[in-house]
Formats: sequence, structure tokens, C-alpha cells
Amino acid sequence: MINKVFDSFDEAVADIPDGASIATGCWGTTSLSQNLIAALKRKGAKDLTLIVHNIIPTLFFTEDEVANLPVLLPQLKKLIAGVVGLQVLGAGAFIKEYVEMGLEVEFTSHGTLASRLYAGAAGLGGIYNPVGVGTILEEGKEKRVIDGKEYILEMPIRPDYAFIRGHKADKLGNVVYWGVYREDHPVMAMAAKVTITEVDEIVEVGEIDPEHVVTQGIFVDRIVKVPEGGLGSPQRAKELLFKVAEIDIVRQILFK
Amino acid sequence: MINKVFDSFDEAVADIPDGASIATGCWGTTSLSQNLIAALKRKGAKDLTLIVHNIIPTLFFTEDEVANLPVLLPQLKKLIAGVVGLQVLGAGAFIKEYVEMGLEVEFTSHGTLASRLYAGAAGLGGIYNPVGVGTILEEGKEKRVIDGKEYILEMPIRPDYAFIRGHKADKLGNVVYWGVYREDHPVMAMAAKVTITEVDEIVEVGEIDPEHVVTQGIFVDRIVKVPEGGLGSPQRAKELLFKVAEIDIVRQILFK
Amino acid sequence: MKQRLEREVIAMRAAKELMDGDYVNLGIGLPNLCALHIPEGVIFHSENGALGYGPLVMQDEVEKADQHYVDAGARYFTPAPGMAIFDLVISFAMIRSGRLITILGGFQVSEKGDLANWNTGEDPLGGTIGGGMDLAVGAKRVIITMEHTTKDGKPKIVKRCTAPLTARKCVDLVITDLAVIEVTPEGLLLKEVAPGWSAAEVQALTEPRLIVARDLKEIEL
Amino acid sequence: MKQRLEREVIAMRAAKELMDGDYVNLGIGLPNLCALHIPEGVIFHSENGALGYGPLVMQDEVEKADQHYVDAGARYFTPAPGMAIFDLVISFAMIRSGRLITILGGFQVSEKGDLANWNTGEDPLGGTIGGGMDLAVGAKRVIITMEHTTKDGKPKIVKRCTAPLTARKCVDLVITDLAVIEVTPEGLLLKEVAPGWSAAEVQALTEPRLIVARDLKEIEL
Repeated sequence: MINKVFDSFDEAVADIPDGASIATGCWGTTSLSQNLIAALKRKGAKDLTLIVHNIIPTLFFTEDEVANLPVLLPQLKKLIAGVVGLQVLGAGAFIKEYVEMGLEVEFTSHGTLASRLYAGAAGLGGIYNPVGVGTILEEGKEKRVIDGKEYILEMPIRPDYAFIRGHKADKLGNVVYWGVYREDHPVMAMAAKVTITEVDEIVEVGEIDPEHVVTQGIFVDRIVKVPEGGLGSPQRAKELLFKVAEIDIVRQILFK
Repeated sequence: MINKVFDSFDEAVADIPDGASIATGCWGTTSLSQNLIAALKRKGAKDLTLIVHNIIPTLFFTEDEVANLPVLLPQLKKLIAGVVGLQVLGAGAFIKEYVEMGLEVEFTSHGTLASRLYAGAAGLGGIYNPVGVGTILEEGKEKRVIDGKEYILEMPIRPDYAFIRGHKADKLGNVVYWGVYREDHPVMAMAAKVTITEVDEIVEVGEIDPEHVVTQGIFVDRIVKVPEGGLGSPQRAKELLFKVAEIDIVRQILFK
Repeated sequence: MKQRLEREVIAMRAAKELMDGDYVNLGIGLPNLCALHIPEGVIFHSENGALGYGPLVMQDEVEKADQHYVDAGARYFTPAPGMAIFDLVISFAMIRSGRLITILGGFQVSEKGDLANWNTGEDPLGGTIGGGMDLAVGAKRVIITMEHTTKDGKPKIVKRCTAPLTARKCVDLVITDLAVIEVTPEGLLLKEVAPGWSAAEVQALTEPRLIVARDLKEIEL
Repeated sequence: MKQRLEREVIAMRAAKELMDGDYVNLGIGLPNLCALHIPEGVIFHSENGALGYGPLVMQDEVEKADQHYVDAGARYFTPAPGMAIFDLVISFAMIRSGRLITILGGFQVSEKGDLANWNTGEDPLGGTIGGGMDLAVGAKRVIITMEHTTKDGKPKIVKRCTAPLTARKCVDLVITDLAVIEVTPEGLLLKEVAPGWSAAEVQALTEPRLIVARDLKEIEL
């Protein structure tokens, strides 16, 4: 059996070259692959393209508490995203300085990103997409009327790497998620050339029911265990959740 | 709570009009929705379009033992399929008489059918597909070179009805499968306007783990329980399996 | 100045559009206020992959929050029997295949049902697209809840949207603090007015011409 | 007449192309014979939604057959630890995203690596497309196992396929009862010959010109 289990996050990202494209999940902090993000920051690869549904700054936490996507901003050449920042905080204000220094931002709708990743996984050359017609998303793209309805030609996405946040993986790379860990990770794993997952637990082959596997081992190349109580761990998340609850402004954003 | 549970298969298909399109699974007999097929035959709706990965005659069984897709042939105007018949038995010989009487047959590759159903579910207007270039599948279709590679424009499929063979459904319509029951049923349920499922067991809401649901209730409109020991039941399948094993020619096809 | 409906009341009126068995996705802001008034049997959808979940965790019950259950608006939700968790490919097939009703906020709605609700200005960084465009295009029914006019009194129901569009011809119904207006092929149909308001008074705060329904009535809850 | 390799031996030679950690999809017929010779650690894929399953149920052990576990060729398989069951959208993403090696049968292979293996004639009803075209286009590596000539002695390795195509320029390696031939940008490279056969003898039964490898050797198992 090929060994897919890596002992360190640094090793797992060691071959990511300058200019690589990376897809990963972010919907709140739960679905972040925090250890891989931190390792990629330490490695310092440059001119990266980051493909995410959302990139949102972490409020009130230090980088040691939460390694969120914005820590990678200095390493990015391009960002493909559906949500950049929080509306209540002036949306993308936090990336303005990078945009002024040359960061290219490609906006997408969430559903369009999911479909483009599927197109990448299924080997499609392009898709006629119904979303974005008449909006800024159609700028510079081919449009076409099919059966009386307008569509925009969108291109497949095949990231060089996917970072996926799993709950459990067996040693063959079969992954199950837990709640919002799942997000767009299954299709990112399918579309990417190399998929790296960080998981709460690595289990023996056979411990995951064949009917319950969500991301199959064929799509997973490297597995690293999140250190217990460490960055991105469920224990840490629970602590931070109570810390958030003590800060009024965040409570208002979160619970209203 | 809306009641999605129907007491009879005849009621569940009662509104299928002449001219409707129906997608359903067939890979061997296990994944067939046999009771829905039999009910649709009894109903006798005409000029139907049938969308399947495979349509394969059942060997050595009576219609009472197995209700397979070929029983619907007299009701079809059009067939979209990847495999028509068994190669060892002269492929599509069993439908030749219907073709001569006007049945239109549209061939597809299995993967292309899956992608076209996904396109239907995601509201896409078309997809550029890499499979079929230089083959009979490109005839009459637009081709296009994207990034130096040729693709064929394939159209989405949005069936009027999907028949899906589930293992368990809860009363909200959340479905889990069992082995090859799954096939293309999840994407067919997503793409269809009305989805009808026949299942081994109907369970209470809450009995299926939220992480294990494969087809979500929003995609399922009608649920009917397979009669225990009756057509398409696991008990019946097991009996027939042993009957197959006693017939040499079939054993040779199945086990070689 | 005449009294307009409270935000809570707009939400209550919007919630009346839903019934047992409907699947609904609520946008952030005003639409979310509907959650508390929605009738039993309505099933909630969150873009990030949850259907049929239970009540949101409120401010005074943070001990109930589980970081694995966060909705698309970053609020903690509780699991409920019959809930399903899934990925975004499936989630957006739910949205785009016309099975959901969505209640969204709005900056502007045009007389043709065009919607602008993601960005007030021209700077793309000044707004978030997210799943809103998918909902506007894909939902079976798009209901917009918003104030009838901007803070400085300008109509938000306009002939042509000046803010960047979310989607064209997508809105079915607009519920404001003054009126309930249906988008029809013939134009905007004024169906209900806030108590004490006349059709003419609502028209005065609306840019395009309104068709007044024969059975125009006061908004009822 | 000189002896050609048995089908079983072709299968054994093809199986040598696989190693621990490879994912493989075997076509029906000759390719399936490889299954028994494939080294440990190779993981089997079936188009109808199974990965990493165990041995097929053999003719004399029908009591082991479970109707829920049937592969794409309608053979019963046994579950194995680490197996995964999934739908066809995922199954064909596995195939099309270039992660699988496939061993398929062939009617004809052209000097450019075009493959014809779904239909011998011109009648579409005379063959089955199935997942074969997806495998030929999408797999990381396409290995064809077939007899070197037709029953009446005509070459199956041809300048241009006359049978309906499965896919263009897709074949990487051809393993026949006479030779192992790699498809290269320069043309067909003859790498191995059956014991007792010379390059010239193989060439005589092959339509396009073969490039003879400098280190041409006898097929070894």
C-alpha cells in the first residue's frame, strides 16, 4: 500500500512551486485547512493563485489562534473568489492595498465556482452558465443564446493543489467530513492535480463504511493529522467559539 | 409535513402524460426501479423518451420475475442510452424491430450522460465535452477547439420524471442507497422535474444520519415501498441470483 | 410623517408567502428576520451545504453552538431530525434547479424585475456576490424584502437599476415597508399597501408606473 | 505455424504494467483476465460506482454473490476493506480527470494511437459505447490488449482505423499475442516480441511501419 500519510504539514506542502494554483474551502473558520495554510505561509511560495468561495478576515484572533486565508495575501498573484470580506466591515477593504500592488481579483458566484470545478474534474472544455448575465461577471466573456436564454461561457478550473479539511481519513485516502467541513472540498479534490487533506483523525483501512465515503482515496494524495488541541483542532475551535461569544460586535454579526 | 409517501405504484405514476421523458438507472437488474417500470407499463403512456445508461434484456426470466426496461419499448418514441443490449448477444438486436417502426435512438457515452444530467441540474445551457470527438457521437453537433483541444457541444438533460431505486427513504424524502442501487440516481433526481423513488424501507424522519444522506428530500417528490418478497425486492433478487447460477450460459457471461 | 411598517412586520408579511413543504433560503439582513415567523413544515436551506436544520443559536445560548454547524451567514444552527449535510455542487443544484423559494434583500428592483442587491457602487470590492446571483437566477420564486425608499427618500423601485445588477428579470414579488408589489409581464402590480397609505401615496415614492390591483387591500399579517 | 502467446499470457504481460498504488479499470474480455495477475496494492475501479473492491465471485462460489455488488461487466464482486461506493458523476470524474490506468480490448489501433473497440461494423446497434469512450479519452494511460491479427489473418494494427472510432490518439501501449508496442510521437515503437518471433516477422503482420527498439527483447513475465 502506498503511504499517503505525512508526518508534517511542511513536508506535505514542500513541493508547491511559485506560480501554483490552490483551491481550498472557507466558510467561517471551521472549514479552513489551517495547518496547511500556515505551512504554505512558512514555505513562502510566491505568485500563487488562490481559488476560494470566500476570503474573510478573522476578527479578534491572532494568527497563532487562527491561520486564515488572508495570511497568504502577500504570496498571491491572483484571487478567484465569491465573497471577499464581510459586507458589514466594508467588504473587500482589507485587500485593497494588495490590489493596488497588483493582485488580480476574479469574482465569481458561488454556484459558478462549483460548476467550474466540476467541469475541471469531468474534463469539460467550458460550460454555458446562466448566472451573471447582465452583471459584471459577463465582462470580457463570450455570451450565447441557447433555447431563447442567455448564457456566459465559463472555463473549467483545474487547480494544481487542493487543501481539504476532512474529519476522518483512512490510510487509502477515503475521507468523511463533519458538518461544514464538507463545503466545496469534494469537488476541489476531484478537480485538483494534487490533493492534500488535514483531518481530525487517521483511521485504519476498513473503518469507514463504503457507503459513507464522501471523497474517495483516488482523489487524495497526502494526509496529515491535525495536532490535538493545536491549530485548527476541534478543541481549539470550541475554545475560540466561547471567546467570540464574549465579544459583543462579533456576537451581533454571528447571532443576528 | 407534506406527505410524499404513496401507497401504490400506479398512483405514483398516474400523472405521467404521453410524451414525457423519464430517466432511470439500469446496470444489471439490481438498480432497476422495477415496480415503477411495471406501473408505467400498466398505465400505457405513449411517445415516451427514456434516458438510461443501459438497456439490456433480461435473460431467462419472465416479466413477472423481473420488470426490466425493454417492457417499455412499445411505449417509446425515443431512447437515449450508452449501452443497448449485450455485446455477446449481438448488441442492440432486440430493439431492431422498434427502430424499424420509428424508435429514435440517441447514443451517448456513460460519462457524457452523467455530465449532461449534471448540466441539467445546475441550469447550464450546454457543455463542451471531450468524449466522442472523431466518433459517431460528434455527428450533427457543434465542435470547438479550446486551448488546443477539440470538444463537442452537448446539451443538458432535464427529464420530466426520474425513477430512482433507493434502499431507505425517510418521510421527507432523504434517500440512502445500497451498493449499485446508487448508479446515476442521485444526479437523475437532481435533474428531473419530478422524482419518484421505490425503496426497500421507509423510515421515520431522523433515522438517517445527516452526513449519510445521498439524495436529499428536496429532490424527491414521491416515495413508494417495494413490497416485501415482491417484484424488485431483495428477497426476490436473492432467489433469482441462485436461479441464474443454475443456467450455464448466464453463469459464463456473469462470472467470466 | 405617516408611519411605515417596522422591519419585523415586513418580515412577518414575507413569511406569509411560505407554506408547509416549501424549501426556503433566506438572505442576510431583513430576510433573516423572517425565520422566526415562518410556518411549520417549511424547510431551511443554507448555501454552504445544509437542509432542514433546526433553530439558530441565539445570543444567550452560546453553549449550544457547535462549530461544525454554521450557516451561510456565519450563524450557528442546531441539527434537527431529517437534516441533510452535502457539498456545494449539490447545494447549488438545489438552488439552480428551481426548487427553492428565496427571500433576499434589495438595493433596487426595476419595473422589469431586475435586481440589484450585491453592491451599491461601482467598486467590485465594495460588495459580495456569493450565492446571491445563483439564488436570483435559479430559485423557483424570488421575493425581495426592503425599505421602499433609500435613507434620503429616493425610490428603490426604479425604471432601470443604476446599481450593479445581481440578475435580470428575476424578481417575483417585492415586499416593502409601504407595499406588496408583484412583478407581472404587464408591469408592477400594486396588491397591498401599508395601513393608512393610499395607492397614490405609494406611487409618489415609486419611479415606474404601478398598476393598481382591483382588489387592492391593506397589508394583513 | 509459429506459436503465439496464449490469451492468459497476454493478460499476465499486461498486468506487469501495474504497480502498488495504481488505480485500474479493466475492460471486458481479455483485459479482465489480467485481474488474477495484478500485483498487490493495485486498486480496482468499476464504472458503475465502486473502487477498491475485492475478488470477483467465481462460478463455483455463487453463495458468496450479493446482488448489491455487481461490477460494470455484470460480475458479482466481494467487498473489501477500504472500498468506496459512489455515483456515476463521481465515477466518471475519476475516469476523466486522468487518475486511472485502463486496460481495454481492441478491434484496431492506428499508428497514431487511434482506437476502435466498440463496434466492428457501421451499424450503431451492433456495438456498445458505454464507458469505453470516456476511459479511452480520460485515463492517464490506455493499454490495449488484443490479438495481433484478425481471425482471417489481417493486421489489427493499421495505418488508419476502418472500424468506427472509440477515440483519437488515445492509446499508449499495445500488448498482443506477438508483441509489445508503444505509441510514440515518432510512430509505433516495437519493444518486445513473442519468443521465437523476429521484428521482421511481426512487421509483416502489421500495417504501419514499426520502429524497432534498440534494446528489443523477448516478452518476459
